[in-house]
Amino acid sequence: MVMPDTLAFKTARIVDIFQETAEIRSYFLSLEEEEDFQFTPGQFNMLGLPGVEEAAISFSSLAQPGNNFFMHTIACVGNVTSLIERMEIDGKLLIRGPFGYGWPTEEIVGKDILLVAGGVGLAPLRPFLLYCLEKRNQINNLYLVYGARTPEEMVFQKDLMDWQKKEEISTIYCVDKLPEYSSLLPNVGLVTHFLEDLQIDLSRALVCMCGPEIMMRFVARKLLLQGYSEKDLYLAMERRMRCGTGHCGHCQIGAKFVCQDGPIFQYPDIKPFADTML
Amino acid sequence: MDQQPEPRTISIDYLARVEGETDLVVKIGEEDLDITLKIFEPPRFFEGFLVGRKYDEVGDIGSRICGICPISHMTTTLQAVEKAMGIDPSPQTKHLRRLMCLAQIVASHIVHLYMFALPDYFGYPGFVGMMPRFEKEKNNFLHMKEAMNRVGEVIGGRALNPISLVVNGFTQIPAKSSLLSLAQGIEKVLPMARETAHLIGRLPYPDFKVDTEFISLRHQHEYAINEGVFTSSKGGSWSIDEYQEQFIEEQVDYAMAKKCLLKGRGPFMVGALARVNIKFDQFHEETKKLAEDVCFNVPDYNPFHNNVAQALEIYEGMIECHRLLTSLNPQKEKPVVKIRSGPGTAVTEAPRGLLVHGYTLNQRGIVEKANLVTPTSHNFANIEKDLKALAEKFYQPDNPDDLKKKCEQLIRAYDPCFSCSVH
Amino acid sequence: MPKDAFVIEKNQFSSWLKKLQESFQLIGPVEKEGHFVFSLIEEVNDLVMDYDTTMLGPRKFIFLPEEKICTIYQKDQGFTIKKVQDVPGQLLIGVHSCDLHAILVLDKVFLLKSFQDHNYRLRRENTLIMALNCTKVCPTCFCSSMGTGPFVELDKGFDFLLTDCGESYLIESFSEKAKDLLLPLNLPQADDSLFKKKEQLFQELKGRFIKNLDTTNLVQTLLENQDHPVWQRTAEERCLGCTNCTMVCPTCFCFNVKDKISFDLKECDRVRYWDSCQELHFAEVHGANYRSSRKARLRQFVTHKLATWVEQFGCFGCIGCGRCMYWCPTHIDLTEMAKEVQKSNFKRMREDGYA
Amino acid sequence: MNRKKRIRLGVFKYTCCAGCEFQLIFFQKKILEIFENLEIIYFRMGESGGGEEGPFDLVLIDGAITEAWQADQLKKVRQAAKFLLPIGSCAVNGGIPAIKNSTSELEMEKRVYQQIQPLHSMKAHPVDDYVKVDGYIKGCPMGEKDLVEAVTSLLLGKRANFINYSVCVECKLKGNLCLLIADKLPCMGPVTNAGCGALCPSYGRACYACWGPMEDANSRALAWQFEKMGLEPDDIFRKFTQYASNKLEFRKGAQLYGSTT
Ligand SMILES: Cc1cc2nc3c(=O)[nH]c(=O)nc-3n(C[C@H](O)[C@H](O)[C@H](O)COP(=O)(O)OP(=O)(O)OC[C@H]3O[C@@H](n4cnc5c(N)ncnc54)[C@H](O)[C@@H]3O)c2cc1C
Ligand code: SF4
Ligand code: SF4
Ligand code: SF4
Repeated sequence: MVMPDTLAFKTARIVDIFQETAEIRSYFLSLEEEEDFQFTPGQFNMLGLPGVEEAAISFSSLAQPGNNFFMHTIACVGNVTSLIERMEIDGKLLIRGPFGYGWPTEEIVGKDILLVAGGVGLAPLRPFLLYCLEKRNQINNLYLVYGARTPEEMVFQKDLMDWQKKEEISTIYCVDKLPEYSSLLPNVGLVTHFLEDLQIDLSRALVCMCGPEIMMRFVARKLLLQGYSEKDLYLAMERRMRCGTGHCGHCQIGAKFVCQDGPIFQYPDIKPFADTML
Repeated sequence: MDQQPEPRTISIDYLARVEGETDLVVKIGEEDLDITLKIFEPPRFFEGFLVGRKYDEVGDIGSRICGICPISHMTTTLQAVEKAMGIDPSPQTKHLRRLMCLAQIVASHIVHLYMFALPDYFGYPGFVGMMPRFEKEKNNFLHMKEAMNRVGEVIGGRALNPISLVVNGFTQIPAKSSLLSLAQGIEKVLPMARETAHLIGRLPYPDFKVDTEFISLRHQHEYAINEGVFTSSKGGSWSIDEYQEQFIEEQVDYAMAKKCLLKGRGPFMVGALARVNIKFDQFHEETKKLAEDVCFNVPDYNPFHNNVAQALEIYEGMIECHRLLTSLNPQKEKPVVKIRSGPGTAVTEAPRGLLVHGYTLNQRGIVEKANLVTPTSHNFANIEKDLKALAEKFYQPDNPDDLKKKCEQLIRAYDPCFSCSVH
Repeated sequence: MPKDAFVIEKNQFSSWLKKLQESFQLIGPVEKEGHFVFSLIEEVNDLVMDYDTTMLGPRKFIFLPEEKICTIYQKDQGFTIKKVQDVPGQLLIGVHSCDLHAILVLDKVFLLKSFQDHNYRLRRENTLIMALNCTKVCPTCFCSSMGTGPFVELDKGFDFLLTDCGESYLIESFSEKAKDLLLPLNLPQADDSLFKKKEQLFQELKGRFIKNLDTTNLVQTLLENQDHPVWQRTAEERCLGCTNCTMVCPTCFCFNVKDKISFDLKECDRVRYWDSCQELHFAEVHGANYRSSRKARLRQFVTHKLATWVEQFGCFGCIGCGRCMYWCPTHIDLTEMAKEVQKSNFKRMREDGYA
Repeated sequence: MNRKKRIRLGVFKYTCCAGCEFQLIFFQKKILEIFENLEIIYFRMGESGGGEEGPFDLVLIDGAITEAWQADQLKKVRQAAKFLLPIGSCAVNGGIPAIKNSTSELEMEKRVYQQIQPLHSMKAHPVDDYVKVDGYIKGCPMGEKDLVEAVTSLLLGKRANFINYSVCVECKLKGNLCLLIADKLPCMGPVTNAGCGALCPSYGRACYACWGPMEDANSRALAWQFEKMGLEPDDIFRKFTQYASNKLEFRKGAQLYGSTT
C-alpha cells in the first residue's frame, strides 16, 4: 500500500469571509487544484502561510459530494491565525489535510444526541450538527447546549437563531453575562447547570463536546454523576501540532496522538493519561 | 556707549556618532574661554566589581568594557593576569593575539571613519542616510568590515566579545586552511583600503596646528601593539612597569571619566596619529608610499589628521594581518595555568591608543585590586586643550554654528570612546 | 546455517570499503577527543570498529538534527513548493544492535503508520545498514533487558551483519542489495565452526551486563503511577530541563518546525529540528501549557519510553543503550526511576490496603 | 498587501558597552536589506538629531538601568513605542553591570572614585523591572538569529518566536561532545538560554552563561551538581552572578553559596 506523503500541500482560495465575533471569522474556501474535496465532521486541516508555519483548524462546514468548498472558523490568537485575519477575499492559503478521526457519525442511529459546545468550540461541532439534522429521521432526540461569555461572543449567530426555531433540535444557549437585549434569548449560567432536565435515555445516549478543556472536564464529571457511561462521551482535544501526521510528537497525550488518533476521543481512551485537565 | 558683550555659550547636548554619552559646553567670555566635556556616561564600576572575581573570568568581563574594541580589552586583561602569575605565553599565542588585536584596530578605524567621521564632511546626519547615494563607499565599508570581522569570528568565535581567548592561550587553534581563507578575504579588500586612504586624505580639514606631545608604545622589531615601551615624541621612554610613576589619573567634578596626565608635563595625545608620528619608520614600504600619495608627512600636528592616520593604519594593519595569517603554522596547544599571586600591569595599543589594565591577584587567583585606564582618559585633557585652541582660532561672533560644527568634528577626529572611559 | 554468510579478512574488508566509497557516502564510528562519534568517513582507516558507544546514534544521518522540509516561494498567483529531492546514497557501518533496533523503531514512527514522512523516507531508502555485533558491554547499557542486543537477532530491516572474529569478520547479508555488493568479492562461505564461535561470543557477552531492567508488567505499573513521588523529587532536585536525554536518545522522534523567510518575504525555507518533551514550551497552546511542570515533562519522557510507546508502536521506545543517563548532566537514570516505581507501586499498595 | 511600510526605529543606550548597538550596525550581509526597511527616528550612535518623543514602531534598548534619569526616559519611550525590546544581556538580565549588585553601592563607589558626591548611581536593573517589554533579544552581544526573527516578524506582522530552550539543544544539534560529561568542565549550558549556536562548547570551552538563564531553569540542581564535581562555593556563586545576577532563575543557584543582597 502506498501511504500518503506528509508534504501534500494544496492551495485554497478565500471565497468569502464572515465576521462571527470581534475575534472570530469564518472563511469560505475552495481548493485550487482539486474539484472534489471530501472530509468528515470533526476532521481538520493544517493551515499555513510562509513565515508562520502552520496551525490546526477544524472544518466548520459539511462536505458536499462533488465540490471543493469548505469552511473554517478561526479565532485570532497567534501567528497563523492573525495573519489569516488580515487576509481578504481571493487571498490564498496553503493547506494540508484532511487529518484525524472525526465525530462518531456511524453511531448516531437511534440515539439521543447531546452536543455541548463552548466558545469557538462550536466550530468543529457544527458540521456534525448539520449531519445529524440531515439524518434527523434516524436519530431520536437532538440537543445543543452552547455556552459563551457574552451573546456577542457566540459564533454562527444566524445558525443559532435558525436552530432555536427548529423543531428538530432543542437548544439551550447560555452566557456568563447578559446585556440588556439579545435576540438569542440566552440563559445566564454555566453550561453544566443546564444538563439536568434533558429528556435523554441513558441507554442510548451519545454526548459530543468541544470547548475549553476545563469546561469539558466539568461537563464530563457532571454527566458521569448523572449516570452516563464513560464510553458515550466523545471529546475534542486540542494540542500543539507541528505536522498533523503523527510524527512531530507535540500532540501526544499518553499513548495517543491527537492528530491521528483524535482529535475526537472517547472518554475512556484518554482518561488513563496524565497531562490533561480531564 | 560701550556695550559689555555677553559671554556666549556653545553647547552640544548628547553628542551623536561617538561611542558613549557626552555633552560639550564652550563658554566664550571677553577674555577667556571655558571648555568642558561633560561625559555623563553612567559609571559601571568595573574596577569595583572586578575585585572578588577570579582570573578566568576577568578576560570575559574585561571585554565587556567596550563594544567596539572588546578584543583589545580582553587581550590587555589576559596579559595583565599572565604578568601577575608570571606566565609567558607561547610565541603562537602572541602571534594570534597580535593578529586579533590588529584586526580589531582596523575594524574599529573602518567604523569610525565611515560611520562617524564621513557624514560630517559630506553633510549628512548619519551614514545610513548617506548609503544610498554613495554606493562605492558603502561597499568598501561593508566589505572591509566583513573581512576584518571574519578574523575575530574564525579565531575568536565571534567578532564582538570573542570566547576562545583565555589566560595563556586559546581554547581552540584555528586550522591552517581557515587562516589562509581569512588571508584571501583580506587580499580582496586591500585595494579598498587604498581607496579609503585617498578618500580620507582628501577631506577638507581645518587648517589647524597645535603643539602636542604624542605617546605610544614602541618595540624594537615591529609596529608595537601588545608589547613595547612607552615612547614620547618629546623625548623619553619608560617601561610598562613604570606606568604608575609616570602617569597620574585625576577625577574631575563635571565628568564621570577620569583625566590622565603625564607627570610634570601635562596633557598628551595617544591613538593613531600618535602611533604614526612615532613609528612611521616601522610601516611597510607600501604604506609609506601610500602616505606619500595622500600627502601625509610626519610629524603632523593637526589633530583632525588623526583620521588620515587611521586610514593609513587600516592599510598597514591589513598588510600585517595578511602576513601574520599566512606565516603561521598552527600547532595544537592547551592553555595551562598555574595560579600564583602578585600584581601585574599590561599596556597595549587599542584602536584609540594606550590601554592599561592592572590587577593584583591573591593565591587563589582572585582579584584583590583592579586599575583600568583607557585611551579616552589619556586623551581627555588633550581634547579639551585642542578645543580651546580651536575656539580661539575660529570663533566668529556672527557665525557660532561654524565653530560648533568644527568642535564636533574635532571631538570625533579623536574617535573618543566615552563608554570605555567611564568603565 | 544461513547460506549468505562469508568470511572476510579485515584487510580485505578495508579495501572493499574503499571501493564502496566510490558509490556511497560511508558513515561510521571514529574517535574524537577520547570518545566515539558517528561521522562521515573520508579515510577508511579512521574507522574504529571496536568502539563502545557514541553520544549521538546513527539516527542523525537519517533523521537529521536540523533539515529543510521544503522551500515555499510566494508569488501573486499562489505558492510554489520545492521539496527536498536528491539525497546521496549512504552506508552506515558498524551499527550496534541497539542502534539498529532504534532505526527500526523510527521506521515504525515515520513510515509505517498512516503517513510516510517525506524526508525520512528519502533518506532511509538511500541508506544501507551494516550492523555489527557488540564486543563489549558498557556500564550503562541494558539492551539485553530490552531484547535489543547485544547481538542482532533480526532477519530483516538491515543489509549486512558483521561479527568480529579476530583476524576476520563473519559477514552475513540480509538484503538483495547486500548480496549484490558481496557477490564480486567471491568470499569463502562461512562454516559451522564460525557460527559456533559466534554463539559462544554471544553467550559470554550476555553474562556481562551490569545494568538491567525487569520489564514484566512495566507498562501497567508505570501508567498506574503517574503521580508517583519519584517524578516530583527527581524533577526538583536533579532534572535541569536541559533536553540532553531526549537529544541523545536514538528513538526520540519529536521535532519542531520553523520558517525562515527572506527579508523580501518571497522565499521561505521551512526547516525542522529535533525538539524535546523536556522543553518548557513543548506542549504549549494558546492559553495553556499541558506540561508546564518539570515533573510532568520528566514523567512524559520515562513513561513514553517504557510504557505508552508499546501501545503506539508495539514495542518499547527504549532500546537500552544507556545514552540518556550517561549524558544527563546529573546522571538521572530512567531504569532507577522505573525500579523505584516498581518497588513502591503506590497504586497497588493503596488497593491492597497498605498505603 | 502593503508590506513595504518602513519601520520607525528608535535605539536607546543606557549603561553598557554599546556592543549591541555595534552588533546592529555590523549586522553583516544583512545590514542593507534591514536598513532599507527601517526609518531611523532616534539612534544617537548612528545619526545626529532625532527626537526621543517618537512615535516609534520599534524601540531597542541596550544597557542596564543604573541612574534615575534613565528609568524616567525609559518610561516615556515605552509610551511612544508600539514594540519595545531590550537587546543584549545588560538590558535583558542586568548583565555585566549587575555584577556589582551583590556588594553595597557605597562600597562600589568608594572603590572607584575618591569623591563620590557627583555620583547618582543605583543598583543595575534590567529593562523589564521598569516597563513592560514585548520580548527579549538575548545575548552578549545580542544574537543574530533572534535579531533576524525580530525584524522578519515585524515585516510580516507576527509575534516573534525567540529562541527559548537551553544551550544543550543547539550543542546537540551541532553534534558537539558534551563538555560537562566528557571533559568534566563546569558548563552552564543546561540552564542558559540558547541562541549563540553553542558557541563556547564548539570552541572547547564551557559555556559561561552570557545569554542569561532560560525560562524555568533549574539552577539549584546544576549548582548542586557543580558542588559534587568539586567546585568551591564561591566559584559556584560567581558562575550564577556573572551575566544575570538579577534574574530569579540564577539567583536560586547563587543564593545557596553566597549572598546576592
Ligand atoms: C485539532 C484541532 C482543531 C482546531 N480547530 C480550531 C478551529 O476550528 N478554530 C480555531 O480558531 N482554532 C482551532 N484550533 C486551535 C488552533 O490550532 C490554535 O489556536 C493554534 O495555535 C493557532 O495557531 P497560531 O499560529 O495562530 O498560534 P501560535 O502562534 O502557534 O500561538 C498560539 C499560542 O501558542 C503559544 N505559543 C506558540 N508558540 C510559542 C512560542 N514559540 N513561545 C511561546 N509561546 C508560544 C502562545 O501562548 C500563543 O498564544 C484547533 C486545534 C486543534 C489541535
Ligand atoms: S538530560 Fe537529565 S537533566 Fe537534562 S532534561 Fe534530561 S533528565 Fe533532565
Ligand atoms: S531512553 Fe535512554 S537508554 Fe533508552 S534508548 Fe533512549 S537514550 Fe537509550
Ligand atoms: S515525547 Fe519526549 S521521549 Fe517521547 S519521542 Fe518525543 S522527545 Fe522523545
